[in-house]
Amino acid sequence: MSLVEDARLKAKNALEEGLVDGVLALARVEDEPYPYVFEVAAETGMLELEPKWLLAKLAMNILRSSPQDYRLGIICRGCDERALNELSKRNQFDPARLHVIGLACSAEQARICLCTKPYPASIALGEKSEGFDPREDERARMFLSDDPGTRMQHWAAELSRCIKCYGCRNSCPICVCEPCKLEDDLWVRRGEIPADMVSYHLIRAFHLSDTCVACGGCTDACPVNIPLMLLQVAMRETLANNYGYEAGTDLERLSPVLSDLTIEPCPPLMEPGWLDSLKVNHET
Amino acid sequence: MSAKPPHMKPVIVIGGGVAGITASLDLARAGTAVHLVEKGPALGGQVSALDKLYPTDHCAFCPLWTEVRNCMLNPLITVHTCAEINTITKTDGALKVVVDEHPRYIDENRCISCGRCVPACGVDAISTLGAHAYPPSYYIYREKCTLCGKCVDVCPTSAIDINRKAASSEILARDVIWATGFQDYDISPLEEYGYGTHPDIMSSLQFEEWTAESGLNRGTVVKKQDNKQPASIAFIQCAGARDLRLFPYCSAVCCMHALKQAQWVKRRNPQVQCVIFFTDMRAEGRHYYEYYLREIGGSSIELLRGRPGLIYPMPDEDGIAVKYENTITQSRQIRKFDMVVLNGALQPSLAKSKDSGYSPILDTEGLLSGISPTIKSCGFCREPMDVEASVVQASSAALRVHVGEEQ
Amino acid sequence: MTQEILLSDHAESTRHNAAPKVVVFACKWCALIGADAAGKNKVQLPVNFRVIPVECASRVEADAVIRAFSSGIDGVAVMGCHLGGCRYNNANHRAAKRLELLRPLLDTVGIDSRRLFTSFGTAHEHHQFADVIGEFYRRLQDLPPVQAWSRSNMNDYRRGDT
Amino acid sequence: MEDNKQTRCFLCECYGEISDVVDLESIRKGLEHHPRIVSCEKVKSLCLEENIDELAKRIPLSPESRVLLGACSFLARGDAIITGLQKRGIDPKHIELVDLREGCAWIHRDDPASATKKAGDLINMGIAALVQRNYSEDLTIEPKQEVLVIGAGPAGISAAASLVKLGITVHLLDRAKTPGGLLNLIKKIAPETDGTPQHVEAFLYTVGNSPLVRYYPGSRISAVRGSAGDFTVEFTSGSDVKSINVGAVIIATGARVNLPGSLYRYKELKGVITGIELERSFKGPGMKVTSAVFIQCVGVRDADRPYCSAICCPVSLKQAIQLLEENPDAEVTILHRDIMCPGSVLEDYYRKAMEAGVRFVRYDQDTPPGILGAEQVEEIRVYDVITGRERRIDAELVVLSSPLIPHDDAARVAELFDLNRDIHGFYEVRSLMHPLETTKDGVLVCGSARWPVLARTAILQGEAAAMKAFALLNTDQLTATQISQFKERKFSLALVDRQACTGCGNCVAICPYDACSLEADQGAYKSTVSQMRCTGCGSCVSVCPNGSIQLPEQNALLIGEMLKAAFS
Repeated sequence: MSLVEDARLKAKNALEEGLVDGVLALARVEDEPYPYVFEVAAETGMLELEPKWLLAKLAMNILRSSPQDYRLGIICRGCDERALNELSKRNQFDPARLHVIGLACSAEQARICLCTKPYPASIALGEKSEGFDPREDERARMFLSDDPGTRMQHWAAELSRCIKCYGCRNSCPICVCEPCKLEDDLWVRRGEIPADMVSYHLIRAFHLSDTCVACGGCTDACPVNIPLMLLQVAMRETLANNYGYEAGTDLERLSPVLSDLTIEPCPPLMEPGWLDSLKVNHET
Repeated sequence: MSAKPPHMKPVIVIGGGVAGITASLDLARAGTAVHLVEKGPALGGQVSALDKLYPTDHCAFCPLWTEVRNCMLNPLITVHTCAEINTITKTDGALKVVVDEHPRYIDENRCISCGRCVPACGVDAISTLGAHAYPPSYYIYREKCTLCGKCVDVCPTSAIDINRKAASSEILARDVIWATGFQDYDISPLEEYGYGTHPDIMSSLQFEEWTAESGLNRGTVVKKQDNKQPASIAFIQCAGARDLRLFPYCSAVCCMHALKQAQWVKRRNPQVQCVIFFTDMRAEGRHYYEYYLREIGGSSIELLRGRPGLIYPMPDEDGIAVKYENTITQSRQIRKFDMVVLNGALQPSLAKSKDSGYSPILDTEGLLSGISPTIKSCGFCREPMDVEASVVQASSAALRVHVGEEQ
Repeated sequence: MTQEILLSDHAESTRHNAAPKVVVFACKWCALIGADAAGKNKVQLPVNFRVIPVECASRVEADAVIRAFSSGIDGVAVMGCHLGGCRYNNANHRAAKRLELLRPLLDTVGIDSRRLFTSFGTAHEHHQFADVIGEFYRRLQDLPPVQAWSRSNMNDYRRGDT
Repeated sequence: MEDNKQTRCFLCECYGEISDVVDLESIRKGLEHHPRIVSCEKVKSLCLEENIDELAKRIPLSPESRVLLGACSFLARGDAIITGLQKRGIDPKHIELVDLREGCAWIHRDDPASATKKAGDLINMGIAALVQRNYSEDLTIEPKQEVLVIGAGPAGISAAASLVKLGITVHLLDRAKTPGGLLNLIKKIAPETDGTPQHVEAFLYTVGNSPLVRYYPGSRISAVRGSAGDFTVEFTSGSDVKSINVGAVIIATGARVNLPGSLYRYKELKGVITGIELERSFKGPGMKVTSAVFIQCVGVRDADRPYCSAICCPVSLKQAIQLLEENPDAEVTILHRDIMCPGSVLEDYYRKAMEAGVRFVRYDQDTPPGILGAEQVEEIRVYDVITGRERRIDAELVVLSSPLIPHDDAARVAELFDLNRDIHGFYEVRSLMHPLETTKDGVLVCGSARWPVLARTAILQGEAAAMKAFALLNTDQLTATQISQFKERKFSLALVDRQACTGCGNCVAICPYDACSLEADQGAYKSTVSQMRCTGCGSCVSVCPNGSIQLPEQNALLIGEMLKAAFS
């Protein structure tokens, strides 16, 4: 039985057993993939798995706009599941109303998304495949090269093509704020194209510093094809090295940046020498 | 009307250190008027003279300067600086206290700290009150001043008036709280410590001033003799304390103080070798032992048990010889040090003013025994203790005075 | 076309020779006291720094630091109390961690993260404050001038101001 | 926001200290036609009494009037000016002090031109701050003139009795059935030389007979709400659930004695007992013994309990003296690593023990004493560090002196009151000058719950805690800005724009004082700030993704405008 049939079967069973009131997945209508909430078991025949479509934000909005007792199933990939964890940590929806059917991505999908963990915590469909380190991708290598000069050139050149369509913010599963700081003239001057590289992109990137689940949504959504997710790579590595923390993997653990050093110790900050001595060294 | 009506007569708090400040603030907040008498030009006492505080290594003035400011601005507290108690006589149900106020040549409410008077003074008798004193102002040290008056007309706000005379005021008080703290004691009578025979044998308070970050050496550790960096420093504990010839009590603060000083020396220049000669390393307060472990474990401060028998300047070369018994090898050894810090000889400040009319009752060790009916005492002058304990005892003394009851 | 606009705009914003512009977010309980003490002792300091007093280093938003860099400021210093010496129950721990997390982002886009100077070592004595500011200036001088920064510089920025 | 603020600007020459370096005249001219400045004057000095009188006359007391002072720093004479103006009725929140002396003139003497430019920028920053500054509304409550004291050990009854003397109603709540805490387990209080037993008797009498004390033995706290001046505490006392409303809480829950587990063959050999068991025998018929050995630092000052419990040495001294009184010709030895008897009273007690004939042997942590014997203790072998030889002491009694450790439910109580605990489990307190206050205003901690202390210190701490609680409640109106003992006025109180808040909870997680909390509001969560708890540090503002929480006195717009004005 192929992956798609297995998925259709699982969705049908979930609906028939009354486990959920609807299953959010892709459906192929006139040969075009659309996210669709299957509420009738028979329709699950049209359920599709390809292409990759980020459903986390959609699931949140469905749960918010549906009655309190409505239970939603979702066929979601690793990044969606991590995004849903982050959103439930931020009290955006009640996780008890969500039934996750985990779908593992293929190795080449991981290669496209530059995803290090292309599988959810509990895999219901497909097998776990090898993650892909973003630093190996040759285009990324220029953006993340060791020499700051080349990094700057690439980033400045790419970001100067930004048309400030806010696509990256709208597609990011974590960005739920309205009003958003990026629309506030104090932080990002209005009416300026390309968007001011430092204030627009770095403020957006830093807001996601400890919550980005590396789903690649921003890169996919960018009409001028700027690899925006690469902005997060260095911060995610810092979080992993200093705190062993990865966004979206642990529902209980809050971001280490929100607690003090006695609760979430961070090695480079712990030695008094680093901070206390006047000759504060900054070669981190 | 924020506070309940103040009790009828004010309370005199003698000593503007941490204990005096806390007692005054607590009494004022409870509604009792307070006269805080401090012999120095500004509040803060010994703690404001320290560089760092254990066990948190904070700068000493940090927890203190808001309290001093609260004290100065509190309407119920009248602060008398450069003032000392002359006599306390018991009248019907109250105490008549005569306070001598030494002349303060620079009016601190008019001095704008412009510093023009300092070069004008021929004998270098004018300086600021320390970086963070409150209120910020310059001060003329009476002992050095020759009353030449050169500084008077240089001052733009005419804040200097050198013919101010000493004044004494009389206060009818309900009670007196002694919070006079402690001071350094010259232990040259105990010759074996060699105090006074070598410039680099100094007391711990002198060492603190000599190496303070706000001091003239800005935190660098150098020998007094030749301003060069020392190779090794010895900290001698219980020098003068736990010693029936001088102070039978244990001064309670010096073990941790030595640890703190040694640790800051190591932190500023790790190659200086620090040795602490101790009898009992009394680190028993809140987080003190962790501080001890961090210092001993971390930065190689050597602990040697036992009191040195003799300390004397080396006859032929420069340096100081310390003769001690090494309990591990059971042998008597002599070791050369560049600097020696003597810790322990801290005298309660009360003993000196025995001559005041109403001599408070002292116990055998020169400490103010708390049992006298109308005189409450707190802080080091009653029992050697550190800052936290002094502050707690000050609040307790304030309570007992406020409710008017024996200690 | 965009490439040239970007670089030409930055021609004058590279102002290699002028002293670097520094904004100092000074914690009111420690660093501000150091700044005041430096003043009292008349220590001569480089002119091009401005102090913004904050209640605690934890009040400094990373967005404000980013905003400062985007409006052409060369260096931002955040100076707070000792770790363990904060009056607000270790609030400066989180400030230290958050600004520590800002560094890799600045490095990623090539803005040298040494332009963000954090000192949680209580520059409360005058000579310490002066040393810290002096050292930050030396470090900024020998940092490579930032060419392709944002297109904004100060006068262009004034356009929308009241 | 249409604003009708009229700002009056006063530039101080400081008798030439500022005007010699900074060209104030050019700045004054520059400000004359500044849209927001009504008038700008240059004066010789601002900080002397006569100047402040002059100044106050020229500032209208209307709510829109703002004052910009270009003078020296707050720590220099700025404080005197602002306090002087405040005494004359001008709200300090409407005054902005720009430091032109310590912040500009004195540190840039050799470059007057750029010093003047910098002074102009600093003034612009001051104007920006003055214009953008909003004001957090102050919350005023009527503090409840009642205090809850938890724990009836020496610290608790001392606090309760002291509060009674201050005329405050006390709710004394204790887990145990009878008051006295650890004192019930011992016969004499160490060191009995300084009158502590009489104090304890007096306190017990006051607590027992005063109408102001409501005593709830055998009760357990279940819930706590509110903040300084107005706490609501629910507890179960026996069978029924009670709820009381108090102004302050004093935690005096004390600590418990640690059992040595299997150290030194405890429980395995007869004759190896703990200090508590020895105390029980003193209360009973007493112990006949010819040779006894005390071992100090059992299960403490080691890797897993790296602290000194401070009371075990004085307690062992007391027990050794008592043993010698009951068995005059016995041999009592104390094996110790350091005798912790600081100060005068405890040092005299140490000397009194020596004179009574107690012998002291110092051992090292790495070579602990060995206990020999089949079923009954026969001999102790210990390496004496001073003499460098191994000593053999035959003894039939070994007393293990063990430390005080936090109660098991200390974590629960800390959770109820949102208190921090240090790595050993004792409650964390504020700075050196506020040793009994916790990070939560209105909640004080004293006695061994804070750190192991002898009864005599616990009593002092109880009185001090009572005095601090009284200082907090001794007013008809408790305002949120006046509470913090740190400074006379809190800088600012956080304010949430509930419309913009997404309920993400960052502020709730980061607030060092747990002032933020999430409230369900039509299905979504919104953050609210307790004005009493908030101290205005601003941690929440810097982690709020869309800036819906702000400090009015230093909001994001103010910082943004100051940044713009910095190098204009």
